[in-house]
Amino acid sequence: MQNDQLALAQTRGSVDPRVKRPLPAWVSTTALLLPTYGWLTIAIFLPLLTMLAFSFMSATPMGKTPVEFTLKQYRAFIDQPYLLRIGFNSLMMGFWTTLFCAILGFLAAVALVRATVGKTRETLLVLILLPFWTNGLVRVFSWTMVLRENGFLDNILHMVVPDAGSISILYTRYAVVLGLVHGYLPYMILTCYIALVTIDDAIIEAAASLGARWWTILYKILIPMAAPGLISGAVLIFIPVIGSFMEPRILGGRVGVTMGTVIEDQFTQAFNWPLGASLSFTLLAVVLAIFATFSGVLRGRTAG
Amino acid sequence: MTNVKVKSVAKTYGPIPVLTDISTEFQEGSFTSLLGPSGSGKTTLLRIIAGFIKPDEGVVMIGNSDVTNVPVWGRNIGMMFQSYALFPHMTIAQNVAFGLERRGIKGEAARKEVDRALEMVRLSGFGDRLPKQLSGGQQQRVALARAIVIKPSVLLLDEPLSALDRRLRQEMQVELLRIQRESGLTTIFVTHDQEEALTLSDKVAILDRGRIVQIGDPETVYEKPLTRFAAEFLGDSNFLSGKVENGAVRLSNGTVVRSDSALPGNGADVTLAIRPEKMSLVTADTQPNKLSARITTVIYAGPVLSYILETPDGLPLKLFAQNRDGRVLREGETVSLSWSPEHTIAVAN
Amino acid sequence: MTNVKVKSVAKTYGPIPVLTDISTEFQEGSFTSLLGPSGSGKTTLLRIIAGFIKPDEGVVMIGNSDVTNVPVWGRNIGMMFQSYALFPHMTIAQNVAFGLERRGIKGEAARKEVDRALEMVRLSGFGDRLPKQLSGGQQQRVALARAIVIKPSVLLLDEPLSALDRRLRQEMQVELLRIQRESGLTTIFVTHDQEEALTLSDKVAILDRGRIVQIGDPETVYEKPLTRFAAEFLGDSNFLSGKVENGAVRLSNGTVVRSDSALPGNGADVTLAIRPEKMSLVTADTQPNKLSARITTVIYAGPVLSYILETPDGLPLKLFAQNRDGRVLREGETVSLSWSPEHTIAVAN
Amino acid sequence: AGQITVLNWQGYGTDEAWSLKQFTEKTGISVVHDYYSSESEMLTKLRTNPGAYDLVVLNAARCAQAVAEDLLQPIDFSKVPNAATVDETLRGNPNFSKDGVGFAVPWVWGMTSLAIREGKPKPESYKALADATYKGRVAMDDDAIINVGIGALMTGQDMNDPQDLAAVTEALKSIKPNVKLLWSTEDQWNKSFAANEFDLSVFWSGGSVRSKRNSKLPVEFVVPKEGAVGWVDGLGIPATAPNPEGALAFANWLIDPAFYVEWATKVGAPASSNSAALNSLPADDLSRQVHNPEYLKTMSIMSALPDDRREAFNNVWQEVKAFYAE
Amino acid sequence: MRQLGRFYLIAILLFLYTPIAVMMAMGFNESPLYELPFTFSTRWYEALLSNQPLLKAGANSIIIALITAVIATTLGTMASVALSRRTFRGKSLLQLLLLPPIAIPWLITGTAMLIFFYWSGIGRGMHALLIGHVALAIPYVVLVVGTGFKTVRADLEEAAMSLGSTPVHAFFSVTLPLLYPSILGAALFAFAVSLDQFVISYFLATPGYTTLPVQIYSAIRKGFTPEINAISTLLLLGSMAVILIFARFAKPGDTRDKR
Ligand SMILES: Nc1ncnc2c1ncn2[C@@H]1O[C@H](COP(=O)(O)OP(=O)(O)OP(=O)(O)O)[C@@H](O)[C@H]1O
Ligand SMILES: Nc1ncnc2c1ncn2[C@@H]1O[C@H](COP(=O)(O)OP(=O)(O)OP(=O)(O)O)[C@@H](O)[C@H]1O
Ligand SMILES: [Mg+2]
Ligand SMILES: [Mg+2]
Repeated sequence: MQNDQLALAQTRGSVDPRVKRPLPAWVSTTALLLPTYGWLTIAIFLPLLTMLAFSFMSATPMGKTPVEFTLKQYRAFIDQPYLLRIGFNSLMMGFWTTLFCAILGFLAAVALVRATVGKTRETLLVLILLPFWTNGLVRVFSWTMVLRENGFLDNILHMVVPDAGSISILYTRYAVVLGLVHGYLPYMILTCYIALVTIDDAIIEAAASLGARWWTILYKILIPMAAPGLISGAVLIFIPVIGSFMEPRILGGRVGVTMGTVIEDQFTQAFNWPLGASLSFTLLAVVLAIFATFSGVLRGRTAG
Repeated sequence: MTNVKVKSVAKTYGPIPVLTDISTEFQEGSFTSLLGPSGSGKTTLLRIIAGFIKPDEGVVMIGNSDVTNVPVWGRNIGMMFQSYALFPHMTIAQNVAFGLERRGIKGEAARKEVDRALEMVRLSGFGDRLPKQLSGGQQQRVALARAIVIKPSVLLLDEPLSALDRRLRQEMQVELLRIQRESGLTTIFVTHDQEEALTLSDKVAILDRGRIVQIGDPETVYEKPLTRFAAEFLGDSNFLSGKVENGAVRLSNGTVVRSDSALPGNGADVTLAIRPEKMSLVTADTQPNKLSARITTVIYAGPVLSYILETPDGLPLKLFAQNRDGRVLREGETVSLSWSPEHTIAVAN
Repeated sequence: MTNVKVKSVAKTYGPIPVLTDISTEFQEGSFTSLLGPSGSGKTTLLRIIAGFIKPDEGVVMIGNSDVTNVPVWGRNIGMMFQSYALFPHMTIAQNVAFGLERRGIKGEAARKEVDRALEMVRLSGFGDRLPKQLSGGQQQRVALARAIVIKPSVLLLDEPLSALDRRLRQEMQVELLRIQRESGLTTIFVTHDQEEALTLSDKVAILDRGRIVQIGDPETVYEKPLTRFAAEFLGDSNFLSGKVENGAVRLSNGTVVRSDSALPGNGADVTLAIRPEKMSLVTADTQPNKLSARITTVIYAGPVLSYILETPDGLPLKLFAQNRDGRVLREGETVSLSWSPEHTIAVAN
Repeated sequence: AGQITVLNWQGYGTDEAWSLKQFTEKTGISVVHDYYSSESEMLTKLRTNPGAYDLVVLNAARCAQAVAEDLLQPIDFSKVPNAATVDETLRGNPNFSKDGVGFAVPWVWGMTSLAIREGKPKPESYKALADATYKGRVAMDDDAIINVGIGALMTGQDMNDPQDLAAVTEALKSIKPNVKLLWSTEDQWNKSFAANEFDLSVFWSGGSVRSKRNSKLPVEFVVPKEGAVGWVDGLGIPATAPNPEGALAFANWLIDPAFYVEWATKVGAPASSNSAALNSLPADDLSRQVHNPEYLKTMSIMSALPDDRREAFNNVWQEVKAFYAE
Repeated sequence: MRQLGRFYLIAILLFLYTPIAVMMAMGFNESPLYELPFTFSTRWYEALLSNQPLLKAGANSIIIALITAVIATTLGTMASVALSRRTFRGKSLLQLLLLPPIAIPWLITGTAMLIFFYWSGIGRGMHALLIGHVALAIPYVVLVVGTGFKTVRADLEEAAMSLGSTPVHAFFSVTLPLLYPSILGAALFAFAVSLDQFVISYFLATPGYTTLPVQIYSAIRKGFTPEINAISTLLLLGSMAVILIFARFAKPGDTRDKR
């Protein structure tokens, strides 16, 4: 806190000569960024670069098998066309999960901001985030309990309507999306909440005084102003979801085949790291492309 | 019928009463200025009329219907906020168009109205900027345009011109008045500028600590203030206290002052208010009211010179003189003041 | 030495030049008012002096040192923001104490200073509230107290009193001036209130579209404006255009007007400015300058009556008369105006 | 004395607390564990942690690869007296040795075949997986090698080297209407079976014993006429092991009849490679009934796969899964 | 409207807590296989008490998650300051670089880390675990805090500086308190990311040192018992109690005297 002492040493009525030549801005910017990106470089970027190198090899370079440079791993989508379908399904899974999270989470954030105050609000927020602290695997297994035939959901239904059939959705895509929405919803609630909580009441009142009903306020004021939150939330949900494998495997039954499980299989069973890595990097490229397009569209809209 | 009536409205924040038993009517198509010290409850009253705050007690009526429980968007009210409350994510044009769209005016028609409104507030060409790219006064004008463009039946303006320079403010006043007259909007206007209040309004209402102390047309309120507070708040005043004696007032120093106001009976205590511009420095023997005083300060204020004076027995007085020939009189000089009984108003304390 | 100098400062936002080549000096301990139309760059100039914006060109000096590259916190400057910028998470008292703490004043000493500052802005007892629980004017006063309490060597105030009623504003002006004088703060003060500017300041600077068009002591700037813009912006003016003829000016309608200003050579075009309050309605044959005009509007503005007039050949004129006896003259009457050559100022267009 | 580090699946025989206690009391050697969750991970850990492990449990099919990469050291069988009675077929498994030198002590063997809910018609052949009787009541093991193996057996091919992969693919695809889920862990299998989600499944012999005995699930292990998919796990000593002596002692303990009987009866285990150990189980023991040594002669045992074949197998299974998921 | 909002929040909470409630219930169910009908039993809690490795793994998880949350929140917030409040070249590239840690499946990142740490000599162990966990948590922090930054008015910092604050002090006294919901949320996420992280832990933990998720994940192959439910329940109730007590006694939003 060198700077603080300098400021404290400053006395009334004089300009302290010691702070006259501050560090140039780039120095402090670098100082702020260096720890994070240094850390990421060691822990993520360099390891991933290794993997990127692997993805151009014909075999995992760990054994004795001779490896050579090849691009064939990146041809997988052409050689094995069923991967395209899996990839598309994964994207759709990501899309639906993100969409549901966005709708449910945004509304929850709005409700938090507009219908609660003070301690109640903070307690509710913490209660919403807490389920996150239980193990994902345990949570997913618990969902199987709820969703399976004669599970909790059926039981509750049968309490009300004794001889209704089963409404089990376990081992369907609905179950997978449900599990994923459950697992990722808190991200969206929190990021939207953060974006919404600082909106000045006067702005909403202004809209109301101009004749806007609540739905207009929602989509003309709250959603655009909470866009940063929605976007961060979408990033934090969409990206991991299309690579997820636990929820699809456990809740999806035979339909639970996703890019995530394909990649996992390459690593755990097939021992084909190059293919697994190339699939992941392709996935990353697709994700980046989607977000680049998306943010371009967004920017275009706010500018116009 | 879009007159606005408030009946026995009261509002309390925690233990603090902000409005107490406000009852008044704002006639259809009238322009009313609301004046009052900072914190007296002006904004709160506007917000109650607009419907952002529910009064603790009392009723708000627009036209002939009780709207106390009608939500804001059902009241057809235009409000301009003291804090502007511009939509930060929309351009200026989008901000102004917002209310039009809600009224089903879109496309070319909306564009035209927006252009006209921006022209009115002298911001043509700023339509594509974002609010944060504007100066304070420019933002205020956008807020004004946004509230006016929808031509609501009731227009509530909370210090709409406070951030504007005098010239622009005068232009805006003219425009505002024109639109108000043309569309017959019932307008309630909070301002701190007494000149603005007096020149623009059909009615002036003076608020003090959550109560309306006087409401009437500008000349009446200015020339015949009912209370000491009103006399002091709207414009300046000299106050003279004394006892009634044979239809006149005898001050403590023995001077007898005549007033055209109705005075209480002999021997009663009474406070008289005299506007500083009504007093004359030039010795004119024709006036019955006279005092002698020493000039302590001359304040230069452009078109007007303010003289601060003191009578020999320590009574402070103020006098305005038109600055036609500069400082004719100097500090330290002793002068004789005179004024007419017509301008000697008896006020309540 | 804490005078403030700006030298050839320029600032552009994108393609829009906001300040162009500003050079001026604010003397140590002086009180300077900055006036200018909305959007003319006043706030930008203050922010450059404070150090929030780096000028594209030019140098800012405080005392004798170039501070262009010194960060804000190294300049010992107090600034009050047009938007108040109160810390929403702190109480009023904490807001005001913030700067004191940075200067090592804590505990009891700080409490005392805070109390005194709050008393000065008439907000004693509000210390424990949060900013959002205050009215607009109250918030503005907190911002003022926060900037003043630290007694910086340079005080920058951006429309500090715009949300206050006249009475409170006058009280604040007195307090402000007292503190400024006592502590010898170099103060730069943005205002839209000409009376405020004229009564408070040692110097008045008039800004137009990013340039300082005139700077000087209040009386000079008011009585002897250099340009038509200055004459019009600070106060009102009547403008008469004509050609110089034998040391006087002949208007297009043939009237000859005398002026004490230095006039250009025979035959040159010249614009004369006459303040409305300098003109007299009473026919006084002693004055050499005379015009006859018809009253079109009388505007009631409390202590002053404004008359809008028109000469037979269509020249619009304005005249202020002290409201001593009410509306003596009616709309439609034709009157004769007169004024002295002393008040007939030749201005640049 | 000293300490050894064992690399194994979790809960797979080597980390039973009672056993470790006995072992440490007997030899003074304490045992620490690290686990893997897939065989490729096991190899990766071996490669990237030289000097960290003393004993590793590896499948015969992986052993050859580890040996080829010099990750293991030869076993000094003289220090493993219990190895004397290890079944000949297992000891002779070519995957465990190179140039006649043994690189792993065969430990346990087991089968992957079918498990059926008691009371349901017993399948005669793997073709039953596609039988309409089990519509929506079949669970498959989510493992490429096993499934290709089963597909090969269904189509009468060599499980370790099927020539007609297209036929395998078709055979597996034909199961689709029956497939309810793909399980990947024993736990998942147990929970789903307990919830009555399926009747017929590809499953492990040892797993079925545990499910029946420990969890009282009504399950029966069936080896259809095509034979089971067999596997052997061995105990190898990494080339860089800091304490090979201790590792050998522990390996010896792991094939000791005393340990095995307790393990098999208390917990449920696959078949010990040590015939002596297997024979000391009570005759009515479930594990003993399931793991009939006769199978050792009839079943095909998974062996090391060349990379291209493994990749091909894997592609088959991915394609089949994608087909299931449609 | 307000009622509707509250009702909706309750519905969301019900949804979020459904599996949690099931998890808790199963911890008290006799059957290890989550079989119904429900038979009340405390056997899993009894078993848990004597399961030292599991308890130890639980403790390890919490310790690592806490350290991760602190480090990741600090670093991430710092980076967020630069990314939100400064302009410099390459900013969008740096922002894009936050995505790979989220986008690449953890399995791959974990494998890559294992190999790279081996090659570079970092090795395995708690330090490696921390390096990995923090790296995975940082992008979450930067994104969440970055969202917060977009909503804090910049003129407040200017006001603080005009009163003599250095940028550092202005950040701590003005921006930080206003960012506090974002930073708290980010820390909670970082904590959750670490607490739930098994893949990477799996690769980087050394023998004898494991975390709870690793225990769960490696146990699942053979079968995990409701002891897991028991310890998860205890963990959740414990943290809930701590947080709720904290929320009750710490005056929220009050930033009086932070020095
Ligand atoms: N961020 C910005 N981007 C673009 N233009 C800006 C920006 N900020 C200010 N301006 C423009 O710069 C000009 C000067 O602004 P400034 O705020 O200095 O005016 P001002 O004299 O303070 O006006 P006011 O009296 O209305 O507060 C205005 O025309 C404004 O629109
Ligand atoms: N949310 C609140 N909580 C507590 N007190 C409040 C709140 N809002 C306003 N007040 C108080 O109510 C009183 C009236 O406020 P209001 O905003 O109506 O004043 P105003 O007349 O508009 O003043 P100004 O001219 O300063 O804008 C003030 O004393 C203010 O402190
Ligand atoms: Mg107000
Ligand atoms: Mg400004």
